[in-house]
Amino acid sequence: MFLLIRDPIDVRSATDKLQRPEDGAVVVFEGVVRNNANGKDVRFLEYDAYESMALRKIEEIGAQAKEKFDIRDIAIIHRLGHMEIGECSIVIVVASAHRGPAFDACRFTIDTVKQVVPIWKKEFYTDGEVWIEGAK
Amino acid sequence: MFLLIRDPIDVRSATDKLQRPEDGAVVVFEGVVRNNANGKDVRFLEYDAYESMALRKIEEIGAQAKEKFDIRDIAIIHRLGHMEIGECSIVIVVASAHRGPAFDACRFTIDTVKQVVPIWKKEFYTDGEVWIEGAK
Amino acid sequence: MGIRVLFFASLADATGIRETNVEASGFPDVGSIFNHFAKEHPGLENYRSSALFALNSDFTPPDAPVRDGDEVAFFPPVSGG
Amino acid sequence: MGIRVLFFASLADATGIRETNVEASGFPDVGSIFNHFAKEHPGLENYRSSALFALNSDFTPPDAPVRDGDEVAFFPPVSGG
Repeated sequence: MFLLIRDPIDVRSATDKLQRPEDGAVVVFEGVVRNNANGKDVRFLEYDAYESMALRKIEEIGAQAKEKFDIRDIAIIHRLGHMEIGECSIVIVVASAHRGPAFDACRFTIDTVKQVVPIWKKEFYTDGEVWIEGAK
Repeated sequence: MFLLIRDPIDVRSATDKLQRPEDGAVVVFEGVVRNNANGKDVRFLEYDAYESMALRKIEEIGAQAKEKFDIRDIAIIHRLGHMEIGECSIVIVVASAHRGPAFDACRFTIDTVKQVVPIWKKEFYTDGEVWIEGAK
Repeated sequence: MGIRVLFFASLADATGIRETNVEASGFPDVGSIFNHFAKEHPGLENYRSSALFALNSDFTPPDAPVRDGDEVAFFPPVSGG
Repeated sequence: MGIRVLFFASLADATGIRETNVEASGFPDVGSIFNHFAKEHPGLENYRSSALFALNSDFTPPDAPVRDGDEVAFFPPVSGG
């Protein structure tokens, strides 16, 4: 399941949809909007994307994760648009028989998403706004 | 939040309770009952525990995770008793500003729980039942 | 008061005991309590090399001294999570 | 048909353009399209060294040839997730 959406991400629903009776481990990563960055108070965020390429890259990363690690399935859901503090911008769910590959695949996936998926975050502070460029 | 419970674990509620505005990453591990083990069909599981010591060890592991890794908070919830295929036996939630320590702490925690917390799993097959001894 | 003795999982099955009490006198250490139950329940011998011992909710070596009011537990390698 | 040209994030701000079209003739490669817009919008020069180029939804070097019907995109290092 690879999605770009504009509404809040329903993490539980994503997990429930992915999980199968043969899975023994589910690892979930949630990237959430935090209230500070680079020493500034963040009021909210906006995510913009080159949507067609972003979805394609997300699908490629998902396929790579399944090839590199012994996992059964993976979901990558990235939200776009306006997000408040505490809201989830990305959710990655990995399901597998055992936990090791699930952790490895989940981490590989978020690291790679942050390197190659054409999505940009704009941070809105009390005194201005800034496009964030480059991954952390 | 460190709990031993007998009812189904509400993962979303645990995550919502843990998360704070300063968190940028939430990593969740869910251990789920899978339908096979050692080449046998599993019908259901039962988890037994030395409850007072198990809770104490879980609290110790949580404190260690917070000391070893740069995370803000951690929840460890282990369910005991009868569990059906697909149900969650353990949930670990880690919240932190950045993802690296959250992944590391989550993995450390589940690995350590499986080594030192006095809880035992009994697998029920179509043709018998077996106490599982030792961690995987 | 005595010493509270607990068995778990396969060790509870081997002894038929989940929880019992012994008099503190005559038991210098945790291991001597295990030996006592292994004599009464020979099946327990099968678990001697793998069993874990706990004293007052912490792992302990067999030679740890016990006294009145302590809680001692014997159990197999853990498999939770 | 022409070539569809997209700018994102700070590069869209620098050009004031999100999406436009150019005639394919006169543009041998992706880099030549960037140069064309950098001449019209000098602010784009600031992003020349860091900008990423995409051709038909895949990363591309500037010397990749373009032809009628292609989609070209220019954007800063990504910061999603």
